Amino acid sequence: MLEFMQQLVNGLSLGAIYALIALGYTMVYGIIMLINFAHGDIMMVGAYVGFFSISILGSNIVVAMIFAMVSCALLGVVIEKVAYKPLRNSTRIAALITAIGVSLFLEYITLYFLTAQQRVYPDSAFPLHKYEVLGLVISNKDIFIIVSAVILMIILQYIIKRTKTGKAMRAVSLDREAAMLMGISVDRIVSVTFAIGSALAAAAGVMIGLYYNAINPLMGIIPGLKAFVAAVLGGIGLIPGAMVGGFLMGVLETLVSGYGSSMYRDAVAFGVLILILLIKPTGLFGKNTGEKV
Amino acid sequence: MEDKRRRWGKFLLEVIVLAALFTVVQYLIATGLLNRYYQINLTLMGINIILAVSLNLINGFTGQLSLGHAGFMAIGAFASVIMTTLLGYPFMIGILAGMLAAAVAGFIIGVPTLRLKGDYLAIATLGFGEIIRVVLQNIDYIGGPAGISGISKMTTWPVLFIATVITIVVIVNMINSSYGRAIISVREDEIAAEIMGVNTTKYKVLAFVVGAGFAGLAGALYAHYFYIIKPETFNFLKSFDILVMVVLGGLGSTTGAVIAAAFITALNVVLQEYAAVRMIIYALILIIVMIYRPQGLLGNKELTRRSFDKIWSGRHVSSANK
Amino acid sequence: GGDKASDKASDGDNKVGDTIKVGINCELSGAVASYGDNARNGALIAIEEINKAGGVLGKQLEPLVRDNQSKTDEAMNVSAALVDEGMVAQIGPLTSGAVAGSTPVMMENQIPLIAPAATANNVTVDEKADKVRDYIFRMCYRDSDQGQRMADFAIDTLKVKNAAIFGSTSDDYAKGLAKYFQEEFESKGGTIVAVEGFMNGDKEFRGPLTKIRGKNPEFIYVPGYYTEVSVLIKQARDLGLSVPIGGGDGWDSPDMVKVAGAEALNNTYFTNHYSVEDPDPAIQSFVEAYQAKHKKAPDSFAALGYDSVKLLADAITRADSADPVKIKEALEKTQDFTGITGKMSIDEQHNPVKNIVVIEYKDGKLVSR
Amino acid sequence: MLQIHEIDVFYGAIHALKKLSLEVEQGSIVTLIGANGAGKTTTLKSISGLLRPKSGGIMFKDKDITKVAPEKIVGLGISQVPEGRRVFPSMSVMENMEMGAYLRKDKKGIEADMENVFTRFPRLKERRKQLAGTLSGGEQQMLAIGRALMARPQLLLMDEPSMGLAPLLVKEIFSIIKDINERGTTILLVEQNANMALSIADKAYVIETGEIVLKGSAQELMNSPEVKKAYLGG
Amino acid sequence: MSRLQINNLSKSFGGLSAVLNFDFNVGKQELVGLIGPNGAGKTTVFNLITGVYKPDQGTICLEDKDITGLHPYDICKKGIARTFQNIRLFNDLTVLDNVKVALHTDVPYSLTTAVLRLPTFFKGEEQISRQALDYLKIFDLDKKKDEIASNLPYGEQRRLEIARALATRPSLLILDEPAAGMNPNETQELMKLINWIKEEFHLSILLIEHDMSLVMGVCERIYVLDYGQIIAEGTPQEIRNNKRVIEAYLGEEVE
Ligand SMILES: Nc1ncnc2c1ncn2[C@@H]1O[C@H](COP(=O)(O)OP(=O)(O)OP(=O)(O)O)[C@@H](O)[C@H]1O
Ligand SMILES: Nc1ncnc2c1ncn2[C@@H]1O[C@H](COP(=O)(O)OP(=O)(O)OP(=O)(O)O)[C@@H](O)[C@H]1O
Ligand SMILES: [Mg+2]
Ligand SMILES: [Mg+2]
Repeated sequence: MLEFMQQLVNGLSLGAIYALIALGYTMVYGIIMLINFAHGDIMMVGAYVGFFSISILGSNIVVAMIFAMVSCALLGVVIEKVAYKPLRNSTRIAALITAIGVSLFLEYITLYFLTAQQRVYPDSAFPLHKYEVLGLVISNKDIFIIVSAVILMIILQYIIKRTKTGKAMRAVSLDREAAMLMGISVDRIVSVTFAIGSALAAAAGVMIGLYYNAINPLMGIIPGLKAFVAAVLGGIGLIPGAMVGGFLMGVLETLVSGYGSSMYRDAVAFGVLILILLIKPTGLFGKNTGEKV
Repeated sequence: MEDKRRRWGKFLLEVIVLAALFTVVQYLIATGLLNRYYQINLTLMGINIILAVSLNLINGFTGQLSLGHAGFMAIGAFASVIMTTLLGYPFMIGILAGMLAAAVAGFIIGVPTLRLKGDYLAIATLGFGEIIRVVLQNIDYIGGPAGISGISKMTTWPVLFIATVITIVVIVNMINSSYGRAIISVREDEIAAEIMGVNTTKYKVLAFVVGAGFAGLAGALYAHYFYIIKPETFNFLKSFDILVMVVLGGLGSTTGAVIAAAFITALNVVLQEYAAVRMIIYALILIIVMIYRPQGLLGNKELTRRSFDKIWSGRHVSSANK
Repeated sequence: GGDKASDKASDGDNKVGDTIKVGINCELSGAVASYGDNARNGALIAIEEINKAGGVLGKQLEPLVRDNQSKTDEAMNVSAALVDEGMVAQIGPLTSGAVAGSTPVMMENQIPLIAPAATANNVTVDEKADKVRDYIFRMCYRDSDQGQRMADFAIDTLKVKNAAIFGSTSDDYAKGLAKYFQEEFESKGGTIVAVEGFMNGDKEFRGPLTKIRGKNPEFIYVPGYYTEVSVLIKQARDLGLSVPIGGGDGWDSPDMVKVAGAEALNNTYFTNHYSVEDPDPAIQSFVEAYQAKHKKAPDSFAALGYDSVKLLADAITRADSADPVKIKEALEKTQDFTGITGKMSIDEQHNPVKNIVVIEYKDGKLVSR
Repeated sequence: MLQIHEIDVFYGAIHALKKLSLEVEQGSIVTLIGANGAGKTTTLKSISGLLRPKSGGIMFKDKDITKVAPEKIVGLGISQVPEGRRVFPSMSVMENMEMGAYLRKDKKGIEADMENVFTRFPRLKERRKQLAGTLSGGEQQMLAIGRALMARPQLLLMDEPSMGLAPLLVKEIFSIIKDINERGTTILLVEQNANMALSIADKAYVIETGEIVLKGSAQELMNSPEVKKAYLGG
Repeated sequence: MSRLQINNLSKSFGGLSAVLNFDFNVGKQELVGLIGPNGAGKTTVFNLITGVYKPDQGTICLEDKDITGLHPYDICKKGIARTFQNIRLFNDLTVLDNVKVALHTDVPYSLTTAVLRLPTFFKGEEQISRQALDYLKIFDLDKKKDEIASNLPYGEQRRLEIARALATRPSLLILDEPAAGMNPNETQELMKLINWIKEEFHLSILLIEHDMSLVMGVCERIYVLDYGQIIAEGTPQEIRNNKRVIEAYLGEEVE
C-alpha cells in the first residue's frame, strides 16, 4: 500500500510535467488546429534561457522563469509569423510538416551553437527539501510542479472560457472568416495564442531544468511527443483534458514500470491510451458531437 | 479498337523505358562506374520510394493520417530476417513473409483504429508504431535492442528494381480503378461515400493493409542490404521521415511521392559533407518548400506523359516566339 | 572535401598524397549525438597535437568528419562516402550497432576501423562463423570485461550477497554489461533480486526505483550513460535507497557530480580506464587541452576518441606506410601502447588488453579502488 | 453612404467582378439580385475586406476602405450576415451573440440588444445554451442575423438570409429586415428570392457574371420584363 | 404495398426529441413532400432513413424488408439514395468521377483484375464511364465532366448531387431542399426534371423543401412535421388550407 502510494506520488509529479507541456500544446492546437511539433523544442529553448540567466546573469529562479517565458513568447510569435502564417490557408498536414521543420531547426541550431552536451542547472537555484509523510517521500519540487500545473490550468481555462480574448480565440478556431466579420483581428489572436502557448512551454522547460537538473538540445522530443499524446487523449483543444491526460500518462507510466515491467512501459502506456480512444474516440473530455448532416 | 491500340502502345513504351533504365544502371554497377556509395544511396532511394508510395496510399488517397508506417517496416524487416538469417529459407520466402506479416499487422491494427478520425487516428497509429518497436526490443530471440546483425546482403539492383516497380504498378492500378475511386471518396467525404454505397471501413482497412504490406516489403529489402537491423531504427522519427516525403511530393500523388523520396535521398547525399549544419539546412529546406508549395511539389496531380508534353510544347512555343 | 574527383580517379591504389586522410564517422545528430560529439572532440584534439608535432611520416593528418545521424544505415553510407574520398582508416562510430552497420564497407574495402566505444563482444568477432573481423578494432573494453569486474568487486570487496540491476535497455552496451554482471554475480553465488530497465533519454526513474526499494537489495548495478544515471542516482537517494550503486565507464563525466550532487554519489562505484584526476602528465595535458577548447572536462568518449587517433598514428608510424592493409597489420601487432586510457596491447580478437580500475566517488572526488 | 467604384476582383485566374460599381444611400435598403455564381457574395466579401479588389475603390462614409483590414471595417460600422450562416458551431447561442458584439464596450447596451434579438427570435432564447452547430438550418440563420445585429451596424450586409427558411420565417425575416431598416440601419441585401427582395427594397441592382447589367428603383425593376422573365419566374 | 414504411420512429438528442412517434409511408412511384418549420426534424428523419443516425425506437421498412439500423452503405444497396441539405460532393474529384463512385455498388471486375489490368478491367471501366456519362447527360452536365466538382456553380453542384444519387440506382430517392439557393427560374427547371426522372426511372421520391411553389407543384402527398411530430398529411390542396399548418408553417394561405 505504501509502495503504491509512493508510486502514485511519483506518477503525479511526472504527470504534472507532461500536463504542463500539454497545456501550451493543446492551446495552440485547439485554436489554430496546428499540431505544433516544435512545442517541445520551444520548451527546450526555454530551459536554456532559464539556464543561462541563472548561471550567467546570476538571476534567481523567478526572474529566470519570467525571462524564459518572455523570450519564448517572442520566439513563438516570430516562428508563427515566419513559418506558420503563410500556411494558414493550406492543409493542416502541410503545416504539420513545417512544424517538423521548425522542430528540427530549433534542435539543431541549438546543437550547433551549444553542442550536444548537456548543461546542468545549478542545484542552488532551487534547493531540494524532502519531506517524509507517513513513510511517503515527497519533495518541495514535486509539490511546486504539481501545484503550478493545476494553477496554470485554472488560469488558462478561465482565459479561454470567460475572457473576451479567450472567446475570440475559440471563434477563430471555429471559423476564421466569420471571426473576421465579428471584428476580431485574427493575426493578433493567433499571436497571443502562440505567445501564451510558448510562454507555458518555457515555464515547463525551466521547471524540468530545476527538477531534473540536466538539459540538452534534444530534450524536447520525447516530452513533446508525450504531451501531444496527453493533449489528444484528453480531447483536442480542451484545457482540462490536457491536464488530466498529462497526469494520466504520468501515473500510467509510473505504475507500469512499478508493477509491470519497466521495459514495456511505453508499450503498455500507449496500449492503454489506444484502448481509451477506442472507447471514447474523441478523447476523455471530447464531446462526441458528431457531424450534423 | 483504337483505344486498345493506344493502350498497348503506352504499355510497350513504359516497358521499354523501364527496361532501358534497368539495363543502364545494371551496366554501371557491373562495370564499377557506380561505386558502393552511390549504390547504397540508390538502394535507399528505392526503399524510400516504396515507403512513400505505400504511405501515400493511406495518407494521401484514403485521407487517413497514419504515423506508424515505420512499425510495419520493422515487422517486415524482422519477419524476413527471421526467415532467411535465423531459419535459413531463401530470400524470396523472406520477402513474402515480411510482406505478409506486415499486412497481417496492418489488418489487426487497422480494424479497431480506423474507426478513429483525424488526429485521434494519428495518435493511435503512432502508438501502435511505438508498441511494435518496444515489443521487438523485448524479444530476445531477435536480439533485443541490439537487433540482428550479420544479415547477408541479398537486395541486389534487380531485386530492388522489380520490387519498386511492382509497388508502384500495384498501387497505381489499384487507385485507377473503381476500388481506388471508392478509396478516394472516403478521403473526400466519408458520410457522402457511405450514402453512395461505399463501405468506408472496408476500404480504409484495405488501403491500410496494402500500404502496410508494401512497408513490410521495404523493411525486408532494407534488412537485406544494411547488414544489421535494430528496433530503434524504426522509431516514430522514421515514420515522420516517410510522412515528410509523402507530403513534400503532394498528398495523393504517386509520382509526387516518387520524386520526393528520390529528392530527399539525394538531398541527404549532397548534405552529407556538411556534417555540422546538415540538419539545419534540411530543416530550412522543409520549411521553405512547404511555405512555397504547401500542396507539395505536385499537389494531388500526377506527372504524366501528357503533362510532359504540355511543358514541352509550352517551351516550344515560347522559344518560337523569340 | 574539395577535389573529390581526383580522389575517385585514384580509387584502389592507396595513393599517398600530401595528407593522410582519417575518416571520422560519428553520431553528431540524432539520439546519441552527445557521444559522437565528445569522441569527435577528443579525436580532433589528438589530430591537432600530432599535426603540430609534425604529423605522421612527415605528413599532416586530415580529418574528414561526417555525421551518421545515430543510424546504422547512415553509418554504412558515411563509410562508403569516406572510402570514396580516400580515407586510410576510420575512427568511429561510437555505438556497437552503428559499427556493425559500417563494418561490411570497411571489410570490403580493406580499410581499418577503430571503434572508440563499441563494446558489444561481437563487434570485432563474427561469433557465428567464429572469425575475427580483420579490419575492425576497438579502444574500449568488451561488455564482459566490465560486467564481470564489477560483479567481482561487489562480491569480493563490498561483500554483498544480493543485487538489483537497473540498466538502460535501449542500447546494447548497457544490456551487455547487465548480462555479464548477472552471469558472474550468480556464478559466484549471489542472487539477483530484480531486473529493471530504462530508456536513454528518460528522466524519470522513481517507478522502478520504488519497486526495487521494496526488494531490499544490498547493491544496485546501473549500467548506462551518465546522462541518465546521474538523474537516476539522485532519485534513488531521494527515495531513501542508500545501498552501494555500481556502473561502467559510461558513468565517466564531470556532469555526474553536477547533476547528482556529491552526497548522492557517495558509496557509488564504476569501472573505468583512467581517472581525469590522475596526475599522469599525459592525462593532465589532454584534460587541459580539452578544457581550454570545450570549456568542460572530457568524458570517456572524448578520451577514447583521443586514444583511437593516437593508436592509429602509432600504427602508421610503425607500419611506415599509410597503406590501409599495412596499418591494419601494424594495429594487430600493437604491444604496450600507452594511451591516456591506459597501457594496452591488442589481442588476437582485436580487443585492447588493459587494466580495469574501479573508481569510487567520495564527496565528489574520484578515488581509485 | 457606401460607394463601390469600378472594382475588379479575381480568384486566381477567375475574373469574378468586372469593373463593378454600386452605391448605397444612407437609410435605404438596396438589393443585389442575380443568378448563382453571378458574383453577389464576392461583392459583399469585397466590401467587408475579406477579398481585395485588384483595382477600383470602395468608400464608406467618405472614407476609403479598399485596403482596410476586415476587423477594422467592422469597427467602422459594417456588419455582415454571411452566406451559409457561418455560426460558430461549438459555441453556445449566447456566446455567438457575444462575439457579434466583440468590438463593443458598453455592457448595458449589449445586454439590451441581446434582449431585443431574443424578443425577435424567441426560438433562439429557448436554445440560448445549445451549441450553435446542432441548431437546424433555420435556427442558425436566425442566429447569424442576431449575431450581426449585436454589432449595432450602420450598414448591414446580408447574403441570402432567406435561404433554407420556412415560408413563415422568410416573411418574418423580411419584415425584420424592414424593421431594422426603419430603425436606422442601412441595408445591402443579396437575394435569390427576388420577389421578396424587390418588394421591400428602395433600389436594386441586377448582376450577371460579375457585371451590373441593370439598376433602378425596386419598383422599376419589378416591372421590367427582363427581370420578370429571368428572376421572378414570370 | 408501399415502398417505404416507417412505424413509430423516435430519435432524441440529449433531452430534445427531434423526431417522435413518427409514422409515415411512401408508395411506389409516389412523390411525397415533407415540410415543416426549421428545426422540426425533417433532416433528422432523412438521416434516420439513410442510416446516418440510429433510431431510438421504431422500424423502417423498404419494400417490406426491415432496414432499421443498417449501415448507410447497406441501405444504399437496398435502394435508397439521397442528397444533402448542405451539398456534399467529392470536391476534389471530377464531375465524372463523382458519378463513377456511385456506380461502385456494382463493379464489373475484381480488385485483382484491376491490379493486373486484365481485359475485363478495361471493358468494365468503359461500361462504367458510359453509364456515368448517361447520368450526366440527363442533368446537362456531360460537357463539364472533366471539371473539378468544387469549381461548379452552385446550381450545377445541386444537379450533380442528384445525378450522383441516381447513379446508385435507387428505388427511393430522397432530396433535402433541392431548390435551396436557386432562383425561381431554376426552380421551375428543377421541377420538370424531378417529374421526368420519377417517370423515367420508376422512382419513389421523397423531398424536403421550403419553396412552396416547388412543393405544391410536384408533390402528390405532403406530410407536415412540427416539433418532431406529424401535424398534418394530405394532398397539396388539403395542406394549403390546413389551419394548423398555416399557423405553424405557412403563415398565410399560399396563392
Ligand atoms: N473561392 C473561390 N475560388 C474560385 N472561384 C470562386 C470562389 N468563390 C467564388 N468563385 C467564383 O466566382 C464567381 C462568383 O461567385 P459568387 O460566390 O460571388 O456568386 P454568387 O452570386 O454569390 O452566387 P450564389 O447565388 O451561388 O451564392 C463564380 O463563378 C464562382 O464560381
Ligand atoms: N446531431 C445533433 N445533435 C443535437 N441536436 C441535433 C442534432 N441534429 C439535429 N438536432 C436538433 O434536432 C432538431 C431537428 O433538426 P433537423 O435538422 O432535423 O431540422 P430540419 O427540420 O431539417 O430543419 P431545417 O428545415 O431548418 O433544415 C433541431 O432542433 C436540431 O437542433
Ligand atoms: Mg453567394
Ligand atoms: Mg434540414
